[in-house]
Amino acid sequence: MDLTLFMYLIPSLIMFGCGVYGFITRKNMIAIMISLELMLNSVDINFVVFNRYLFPGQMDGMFFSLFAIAIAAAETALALAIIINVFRIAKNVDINQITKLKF
Amino acid sequence: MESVGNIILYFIVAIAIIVFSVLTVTTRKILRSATYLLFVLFATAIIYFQMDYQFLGAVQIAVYAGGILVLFVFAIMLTQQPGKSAEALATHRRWLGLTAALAGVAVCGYALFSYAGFGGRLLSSGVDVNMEKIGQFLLSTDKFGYLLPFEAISVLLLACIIGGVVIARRR
Amino acid sequence: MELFNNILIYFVIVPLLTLGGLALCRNRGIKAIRTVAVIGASVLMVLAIWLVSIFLSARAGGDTSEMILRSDVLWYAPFNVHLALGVDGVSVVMILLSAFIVFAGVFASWKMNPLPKQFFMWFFLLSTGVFGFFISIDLFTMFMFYEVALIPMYLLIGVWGSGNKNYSAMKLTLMLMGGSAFLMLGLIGIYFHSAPEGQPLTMNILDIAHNNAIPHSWQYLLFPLTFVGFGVLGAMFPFHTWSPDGHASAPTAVSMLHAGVLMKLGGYGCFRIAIYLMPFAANQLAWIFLLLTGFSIVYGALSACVQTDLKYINAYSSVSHCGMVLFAILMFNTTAMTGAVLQMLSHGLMTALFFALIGMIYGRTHTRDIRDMGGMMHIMPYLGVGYVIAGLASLGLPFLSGFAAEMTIFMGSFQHTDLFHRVLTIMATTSIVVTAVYILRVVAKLLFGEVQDEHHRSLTDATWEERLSTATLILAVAAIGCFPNFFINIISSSFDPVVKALQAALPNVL
Amino acid sequence: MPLSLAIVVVALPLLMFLFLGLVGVKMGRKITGVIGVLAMLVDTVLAYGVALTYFFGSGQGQVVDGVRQAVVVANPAWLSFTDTLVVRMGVLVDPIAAMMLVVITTVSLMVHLYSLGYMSDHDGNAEKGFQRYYAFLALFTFSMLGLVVATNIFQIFVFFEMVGLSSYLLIGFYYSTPAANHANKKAFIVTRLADLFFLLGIMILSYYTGTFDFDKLVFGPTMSGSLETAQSAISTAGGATFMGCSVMAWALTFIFIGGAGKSAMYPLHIWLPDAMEGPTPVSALIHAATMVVAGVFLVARLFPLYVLVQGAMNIILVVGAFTAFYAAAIACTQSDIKRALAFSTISQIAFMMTSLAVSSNQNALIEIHEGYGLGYMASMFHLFTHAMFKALLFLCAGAIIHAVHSNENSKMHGLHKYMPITSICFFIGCLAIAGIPPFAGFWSKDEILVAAYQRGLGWGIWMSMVAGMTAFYMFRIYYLIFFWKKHEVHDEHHKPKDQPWTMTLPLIILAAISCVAGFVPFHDLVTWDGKALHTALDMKVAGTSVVIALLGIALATVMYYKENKLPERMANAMRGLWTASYKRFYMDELYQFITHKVIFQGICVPIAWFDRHIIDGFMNLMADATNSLSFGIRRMQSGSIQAYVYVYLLGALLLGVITMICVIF
Amino acid sequence: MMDYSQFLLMPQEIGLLLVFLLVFIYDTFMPERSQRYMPIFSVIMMALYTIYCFCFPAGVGEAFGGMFESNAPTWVMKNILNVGVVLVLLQAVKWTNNDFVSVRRGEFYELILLTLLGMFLMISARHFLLFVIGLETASLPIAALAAFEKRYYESHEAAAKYIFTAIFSSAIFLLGISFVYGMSGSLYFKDIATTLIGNRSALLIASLAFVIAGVGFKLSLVPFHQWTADVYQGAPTAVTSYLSVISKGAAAFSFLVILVQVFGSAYSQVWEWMLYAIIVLTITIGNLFAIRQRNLKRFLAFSSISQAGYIMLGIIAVNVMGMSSMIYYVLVYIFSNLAAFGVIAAIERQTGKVTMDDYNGLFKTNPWLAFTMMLAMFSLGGIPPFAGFFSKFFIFVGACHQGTVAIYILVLIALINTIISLYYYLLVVKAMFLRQDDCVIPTIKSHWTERTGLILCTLGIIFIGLISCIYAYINGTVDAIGAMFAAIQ
Repeated sequence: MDLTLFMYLIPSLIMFGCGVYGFITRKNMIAIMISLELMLNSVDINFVVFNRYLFPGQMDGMFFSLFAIAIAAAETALALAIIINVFRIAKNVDINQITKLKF
Repeated sequence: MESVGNIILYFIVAIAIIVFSVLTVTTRKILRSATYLLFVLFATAIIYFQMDYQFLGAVQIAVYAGGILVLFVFAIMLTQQPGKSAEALATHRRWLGLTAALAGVAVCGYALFSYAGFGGRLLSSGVDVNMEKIGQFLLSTDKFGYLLPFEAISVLLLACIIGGVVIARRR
Repeated sequence: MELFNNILIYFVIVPLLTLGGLALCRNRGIKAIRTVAVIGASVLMVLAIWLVSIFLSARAGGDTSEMILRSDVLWYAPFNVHLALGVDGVSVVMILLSAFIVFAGVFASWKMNPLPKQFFMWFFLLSTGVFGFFISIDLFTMFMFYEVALIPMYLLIGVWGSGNKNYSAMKLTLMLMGGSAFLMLGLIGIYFHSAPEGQPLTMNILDIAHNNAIPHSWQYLLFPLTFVGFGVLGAMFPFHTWSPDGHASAPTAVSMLHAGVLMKLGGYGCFRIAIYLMPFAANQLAWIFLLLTGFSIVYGALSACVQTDLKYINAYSSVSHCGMVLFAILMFNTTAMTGAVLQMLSHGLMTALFFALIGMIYGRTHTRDIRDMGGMMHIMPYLGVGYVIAGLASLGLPFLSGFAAEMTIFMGSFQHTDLFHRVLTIMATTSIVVTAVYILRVVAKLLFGEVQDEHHRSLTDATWEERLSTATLILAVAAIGCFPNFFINIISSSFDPVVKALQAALPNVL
Repeated sequence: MPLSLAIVVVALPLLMFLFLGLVGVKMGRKITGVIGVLAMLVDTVLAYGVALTYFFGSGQGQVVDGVRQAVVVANPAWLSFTDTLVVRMGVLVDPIAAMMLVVITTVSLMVHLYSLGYMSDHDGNAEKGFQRYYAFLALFTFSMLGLVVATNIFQIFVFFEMVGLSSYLLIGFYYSTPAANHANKKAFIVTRLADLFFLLGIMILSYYTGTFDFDKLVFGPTMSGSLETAQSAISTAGGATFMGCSVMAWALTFIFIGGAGKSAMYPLHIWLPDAMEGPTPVSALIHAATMVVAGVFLVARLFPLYVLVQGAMNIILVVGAFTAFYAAAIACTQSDIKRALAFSTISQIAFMMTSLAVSSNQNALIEIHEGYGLGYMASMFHLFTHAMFKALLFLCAGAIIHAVHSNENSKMHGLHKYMPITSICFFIGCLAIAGIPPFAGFWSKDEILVAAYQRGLGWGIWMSMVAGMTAFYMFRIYYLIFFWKKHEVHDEHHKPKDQPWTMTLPLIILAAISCVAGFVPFHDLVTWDGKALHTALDMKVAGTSVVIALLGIALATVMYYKENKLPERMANAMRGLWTASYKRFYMDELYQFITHKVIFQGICVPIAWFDRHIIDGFMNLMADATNSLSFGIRRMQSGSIQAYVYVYLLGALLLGVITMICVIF
Repeated sequence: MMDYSQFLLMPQEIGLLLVFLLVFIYDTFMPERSQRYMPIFSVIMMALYTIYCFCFPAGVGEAFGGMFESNAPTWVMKNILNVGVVLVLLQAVKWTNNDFVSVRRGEFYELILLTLLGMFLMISARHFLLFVIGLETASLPIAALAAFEKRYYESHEAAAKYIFTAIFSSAIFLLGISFVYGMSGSLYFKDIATTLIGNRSALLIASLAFVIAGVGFKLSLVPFHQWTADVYQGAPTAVTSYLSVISKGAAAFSFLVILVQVFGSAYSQVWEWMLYAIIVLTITIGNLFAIRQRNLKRFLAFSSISQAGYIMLGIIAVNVMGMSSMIYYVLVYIFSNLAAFGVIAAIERQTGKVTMDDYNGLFKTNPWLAFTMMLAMFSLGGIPPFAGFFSKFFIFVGACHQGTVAIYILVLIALINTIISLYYYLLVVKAMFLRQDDCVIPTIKSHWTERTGLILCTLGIIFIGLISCIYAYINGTVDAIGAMFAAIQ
C-alpha cells in the first residue's frame, strides 16, 4: 500500500469541513475561533503535502505554512482580545448576542 | 512501497485528525473543545515530521500548541461564566453548518481528486531539509528567498501588537 | 488661446460667469442678484443674435461647410475626447431659442422666493448645460452638458416647486437619468465603432458621420439606445410620464426652461446623434418610433382634453407637440426635419409663454384648477390676452409660430413616397382639431365666462417685469409665425448632410 | 388707378387691427370707432377703385382677345416647404377677387358704421371693449381680403384659419355669457375639423401636382380659368388611386369639405346658428355676407379642377341641394329671428354651391356649349347679391334687437308702427331674397335655376321648391316681426323706435344696393374662363320662379300677417315634423352625443386614465417594486456573522461549481 | 545572496515606515502636554511624505527575485492612497483629540500607517506569501481600529464581526492559494502564470473562486459583502472612511494584478463570467440595500458596495483603458466618499446625529456642509461636471473596450443601476435641501482641519474631472505595463 498525496489531503479536507461546520454552528465565540484554527491548520497541511509530494525541490510550501502559522497566531491573538472586549461590555461571549447591527 | 511503520503511523494520525476535528466542533464543553484542538494540532505536527519538515513540526508545536492554545485557555478562563459551561445548538443552525461543510468538502474534494497532476505521486526520498538551508532561504533576497516576507510579517506582528494594545486598554 | 476667439465658448462662459457673480452676491441682496441675472441673460441674448448674424453672413459669404465656427481643443487624449465646438443652422436657432427663454425666464422669476440667489445659480447652471449641449459636436462633451442640464432640475423643482414636488422632482430626475443611461451606452458603442479598423477612434460627430464605420449589426443595437435615450427627454410615448408631474410641480421659470429648451435637447440629439450617425438602422427601425411618436401626438392631445390642471394640460400638450418633433425627424426629408426644428422653436417659445402665464396666474389665484377659475379676462386682461395668443400659437394659427411649424411638418411628412408614412401623417394631422378642442376649452373656462371666485376680483394684472417677460416671448412667437422663411433658410441647409447620409444608407428610400 | 393698390386694400385693415389693438385700447372708445370707420371708408374707396379699374379700366391689359385675365400684383414667398412647394403671400386680382373686394369692403364699411350705433347703449355711450371690437372687425376684414386675393391654395388655407379666428373672437365678443362662450368654441372647432380636411386635401393635391399655385393648377397661359391647365395638373397625378377613387377626387372632396365647414354645409352647419350669439353686425358681416361664402369662393377658385373631377362635383351637388332644402325647412319654424336668418343664409349658400356644382358636365372637355359656365356665373352673382341683401336683413334684425332687447319674435310683433324705416328696409331685403323682380335676388336666383334646369329637370324643380320655401319663411319672419299683432309696450319711456342715423344709414344704403344690384352685368364680368357669357332671361324659368315666390309670400301672408290660429293648427297637424324642424332635426344633439359621450367620455377620459394608471402606473410600479424588493431582501442582512459566513462560503462554492459546470461539462 | 540594495526599489514603503516610526516616537516619548499636537504632526509628516513621493518617482523594476515589483502604476496607486490617507487623517484630527479617544490617538495614527504599509505590499506583491502578509497587515489592525470607540457597544460588535469574517475569508483565501500552489508549485505570480496556461481544471476554478472570495471580502463584493454594512455602521467614522476608500482601492488594484498576472490565461470562460456574475450582483444588491438605509454610514456602506461593483468593471475589461479607468475611479471615489464622510464626521462629532432624518433642513443651518455633501452625492451618483461623472464614463468606456456584446449588456445593467443609485443619493440631497424639520441640526462650527479636508475634497470633486491631464497621466503609466494584458486569453 502506498501513501499517496490524496491520503493526506483527505484528513486535511475533513478538518477544513469541520472548521466550517464549527464556525457556523457554535455559539461561543471562542469555539468559533477554535473552528477557525482548524481551517487554517488544514490549509497548512495542504501546503506542506503539496510541497513535499509534488515539488520537493523547493520549500515554498513549507515556508508558506511557517508564515501562515505566524499569521494565524496574530489573528488569534487579536480575535481573542476582541472577544474578551466584547465579553467585558456584553457580559457573555454568545455570538447570537452581537446582532444589533443588521438590516 | 512505504514502510509499514509509516503506514500505521499515517492511519493513526489520519484517524486522530478526523476524530478530534469532529469532536472539537461537536463537543459542548468549550474547554474540551480546546483540548481536542490540541490533539489535532499535535497530529498535524506529526504529519509535518513525517514529511521531513522537522522545523515546521517544531514550530507547529511551539507556536500553535504552546502559544495559541494557551491563549485560548486563558480566554476561556476569562470568559467563563458559572453554570454556563455547555452550549446547546439550534437544529437549523446544525443543518446550515452541515450543508456548508459538506458542500465545501465535496467541491474541494472533487476539484482535488479530479486533478490529473496529483495522481499516483509518491513521497520522494532524499530531500534534505536542514536548518541551515532554511535559515539561508529565510534571509535571502534572491528568488525563493524570504527576507521580505520575513520583514513584512514583523510589521504585521507589530501592527497586531499595537492593535492588541488598543483593544486591551481600559479606556 | 484659440478657443477664446470663438464666440461659441462664451455661451458657456457667460452663464458660468453669471453663476460666479451670483455667488458673490449677498443672500439678501435681491437687487444685486436681479441685476446680475438680467445682465447675464441679456448678454446671452445679444450673443445669440450676434451669432445668428455671423451665421447668416457666413452662409451669405458662400461658406457651405457643414458647421461653422469650428474650434477643436484636445481634452482627454486617451479617449480622443475634444472640446469641439461648431454650429450649423439648427444649433444656431436652438441657441437663439434658449437665449430668449433664459431672458424671459429671468423676468418670470423676478419675485422668486425663498433663496433667490440659489435659484438663479441653479438656473444658470442649467442654461450652461443647455448652451453647452448645442455648441458641442463632440459626443462626450455633448453628453456631459446634457446631464449638466438635467440635474439642476431636481433641486429647482424640489426646493422651489409646488404641489407634490418631492415626488415629481424625483420622478423627473430618475426617468431622465434613465434615458441618459441608455444614451450613455449608446454613445460608448458609437465611440468604439467610430472609425474603420486601424484608425484612431473619435468622438467627433462630424468625423464619425464621415467615417460611417458603424457596422449595421451594431447600428441595430445602438440606434434604439440613443433614440430612446434622447426620446425620454423628448417626451416620447411611453416615456413621457415625467412630464406632467414634473411640469406641474416646477416653478415658472423652470417649467419654461424645461419645456422650452430642455425637451428640445431630446429632439436635437435624436437627429444629430441617433439618426445622423446611424442612418442605416434609422432607416430600418424608423417605423417603430414613427408608430410610437405618431401615436403620442394624438394620445397627448386627447389626454390633454380631460385635464383640469393648467399645467397638466400644457404638459400633455407638450407630449403631443414634442411627439410631432420626433415624428417629423423620423420622416427623413429636409422639409419635415426643418419643420421639426421649427416646431421645436415654436413649441419652446409658446410653451414657455404658457408656463410663464400659468405661473403668473397661479401666483395670484393660488390655484391651477380651471374649474375654480373663470372670467380672468376681466381681471387680468394682459395675461388673458397673452394666454389667448399662446393658445392660438399652440393650436396652429397662421402668423403665429405653431402654424408654420406644423404645416412644414405635415407637408414634409406627406412628401414621403411610402403610403405607411403618409397614412401616419394623416393620423398625426388630426391632432390639429384635438388641439383646438383642449386649448379652447381652457381658454373658455379660464378666461371667459363668469368670475368663479369673488376673491379673484381683487387681483391685479401683470407687473412690468411680467409684461416684459411675456412680451418677449410673444414677439418671438409672432416673428417665427410671420417670417418663417427667415428661419427655414437658416435651418434647412443643415439637414442636407443628414439626408444625404440617410439616402446613402438605403438608396431606395426617398 | 393702379391695381397694385390692392395690396393697400388688404394691408390697411391689418394696420388698423394693429393700431386699434395696441394703441387704440389706450384711447377713447368713440374715437377709435371713428378712426376705424374712416379707415374702412378709405379702404372701400380703394377697393372700388381697384375693382373698377380691373373691370373697366384701360391700358392695364386685363382683357386680351376677349379674355379677362387675372393679374398677380405681388407674390412674395412666405413659407418654403420645398423648392417647388412654396407658400406665397400674394395678391391676385381676377374677376371674382375684384368682386369679392367690393363685397367685403362694402359690407364691412356698412357694419363698421352701423356698429358705432349698435355697440352703444341708448344714451350713445360706447360699450366696454369697443376698441377691441373694432380691432377684431379690422382683423376680420384683413383676413377675408387676404383670402380672396390669394394666389395659391395654401394662402387660402392660411386665411381660412384667420377668418376662423376672427369669427371666433367676434362671436365670443361677449365672452362672459356662457352661450357666446360656448358658441365661439363650437364655431372654431367645427370649422377646424373642416379645415383639417382642407389641409389633407391640399396635402394630397400638392403631393401629386407638386404645386400650390393657381397659375399652375387652374389658370392657363392666358391667366384665366383653363380646363387644359387643370387637365395637365390632374394628369401629373398619373391616375393614382386610393381605395378605388382617384387621388384627385379625394383631394378635391377634402378641399370641398374644408369649404363646406366655412360655408356651413350639412352636416357641418351646426356652428352657424350658434354663432348668432355674437353681436348682430358681426353676424351680418361674417356669418351672412362674407366669411360663410368662403367655401363657395374656394370651390369657384378651383372650378376648372372640379369640372374635370366628376365625383367630387357630384358630392358638392348632392350636399348643396340637400342643405338648401334642409336649412330652408328649419328656417320655417325658428322663433329666434337671427337663427332663422342664419338658416336662411345656410340655404342660400347651398344655392350657390349647387349652382357651381350643376355646371359640371360629363363631357365638359369635348363639348363646351354656349351655356357652359352659367352656374359659375350665377353662383358668383348670387354671392354678390346675397351678401348685400342678407347683410341688410341682419342689420335690420340688429336694429330691431337693439330696440327690443330680444331675439325672440314673440317679443316683437307689430313693430312696423314704431320702426317704419327698418320695416321698409327689411321688406326690401325680403323681396330681394324671395326673388321678386326687379330686386337683386331675382336676377341671380333666376340664373341659378336656369343652370339647375340645364343640368336636369329634377334639380331644377328641387331648387325651385326651395326658392318657394325661401319666400315663405322670409315673409313669415317679416310678418311676425312687424305685424301679427299689436306690439306690447312695457315701458312707455323706452318705446321701440328707429335707431340713430349711424345704424339707419347703412340700412338705407344696403337696401338701395339690393334694389339695383341685379343689374350689374355679371355675365360680362365674372365668368370662370374670363370670356363674356351671353345669356338671356329665360322667361319660362323666370316666370315659374316668380310665381312660386309669390305663392310662398301669399301663404306667409295668410298665415302670419294677422294673429290667427292657423300656424298653431298646422304645427299641431304635423307635430313631429314641426318639432323636428324646430329642433333642427336634432343635429346638435347628435353632435353633442358624439363629442361628449363618445369622444370625451369614451376616448379622452379612458386615455387619460390609461396614461395615469397604466403607463405612469408602470413607471411607479417599477419604483415600488424596487422599493419592496429592497424591503423584502433586508432579512438577508440578518446581523449574524454565521449567516454572513454561510452566504460567503456558499457564494464562493456556487461561483466555482457553476463555472465548473459551464467550463468542464 | 543578500543584496540589500533591492530595498531601494521600495522607497515608498520605507518612507512610510519612517513616518510610522516618527509618529511612534512622538507618541511614545513626547511629553504629555505636546501630545495634543500629535495628530497634526502625523498629518504633516504624512503630507510631507506624500509630496516627497510625488516628487521622486520610485524606480521601475523587480526586487527579491520577482517577489516585489515597482512600476509606474503601483507608484501612482500608492500616491493616490497616500493622498486619501492624508485626507482621512486630516479629518480625524479633531475626533482623535476628544476626551474619549485621545488616550489612544497615537495608536490610531500608527495603525492607519501600518495598514497602509500592508496595502502597499499588496499592491506591489508579486508573490502570494507577500501578498497574504500584506493583506493581513491591511485588514487585521482594522479590527482594532473598528473597536476604537470603546464607549459604544456598536464599535465592539463591528470589530468582532470584522475579525471573524476576516479570518474566515483569509482561511478561504489560503485554501485557494494552496490549490494554486498544488497546481503550479510556485508562489511567484509569473511562474504560476506560465504553468497555468491552458489549465481549465476544476481545481483551477475552485481555487479561482476562493481567491476571488478572499479578495472580494476586502472589496466587499456580493456575496462576500455582508460584514460591510455592520462594520461601517459600528466603526468610528474616521475608520469607516478609511475602510471604505483606501483599503478598497488597494484591494481593487491588487485584485486586478492577481487576476491578470496570475490567472490571465483563464480569463475567457472562467473568471470573466465569475466577475460578470459578481458585478451584477454587487451593483444590484448594494443598490437595493442602500435604498432603505436611514443611517448615513450604513447607507454609504451599501453605496460603497455598489461602487465596488463599478470598480470591478475596470477589471473585467482587462485592458489598459479599463485599468487606468479603475485607478482613476478609485482616485475620484476617494475624494467623493471622503467628502461625504467628512461631513458626516463633522456633524456626528458635534451632535452625534448620523441618520438621514437628522439631516432634514441642513441647508438652512449649515449651507456649506450641505453643499459639500451634495457635491459628494452628485459625484458618487455620476453627475457632471463633477469628477464622478468622468470616472463612471471612463470605466464604462474601458469595460466596453473589451468589445463583446455581453460586456455591453453588463454595462447596461450597471447603467440602469446608476438610476437606482441616483435615487438614494438624491434622498440625501432631498433631506438636506427639500425637507423641513423642527429640530434641525444647529449651525455648527467645524474645526479648521475638517474644513481643510472638506475643501480639498470639494476641489478634488470639481477639478479632477475637468483637468484632463490627471487621467491622461494615469493612462500613460498604465500604458507602460500594457504588455501584461497580452497574456489574457
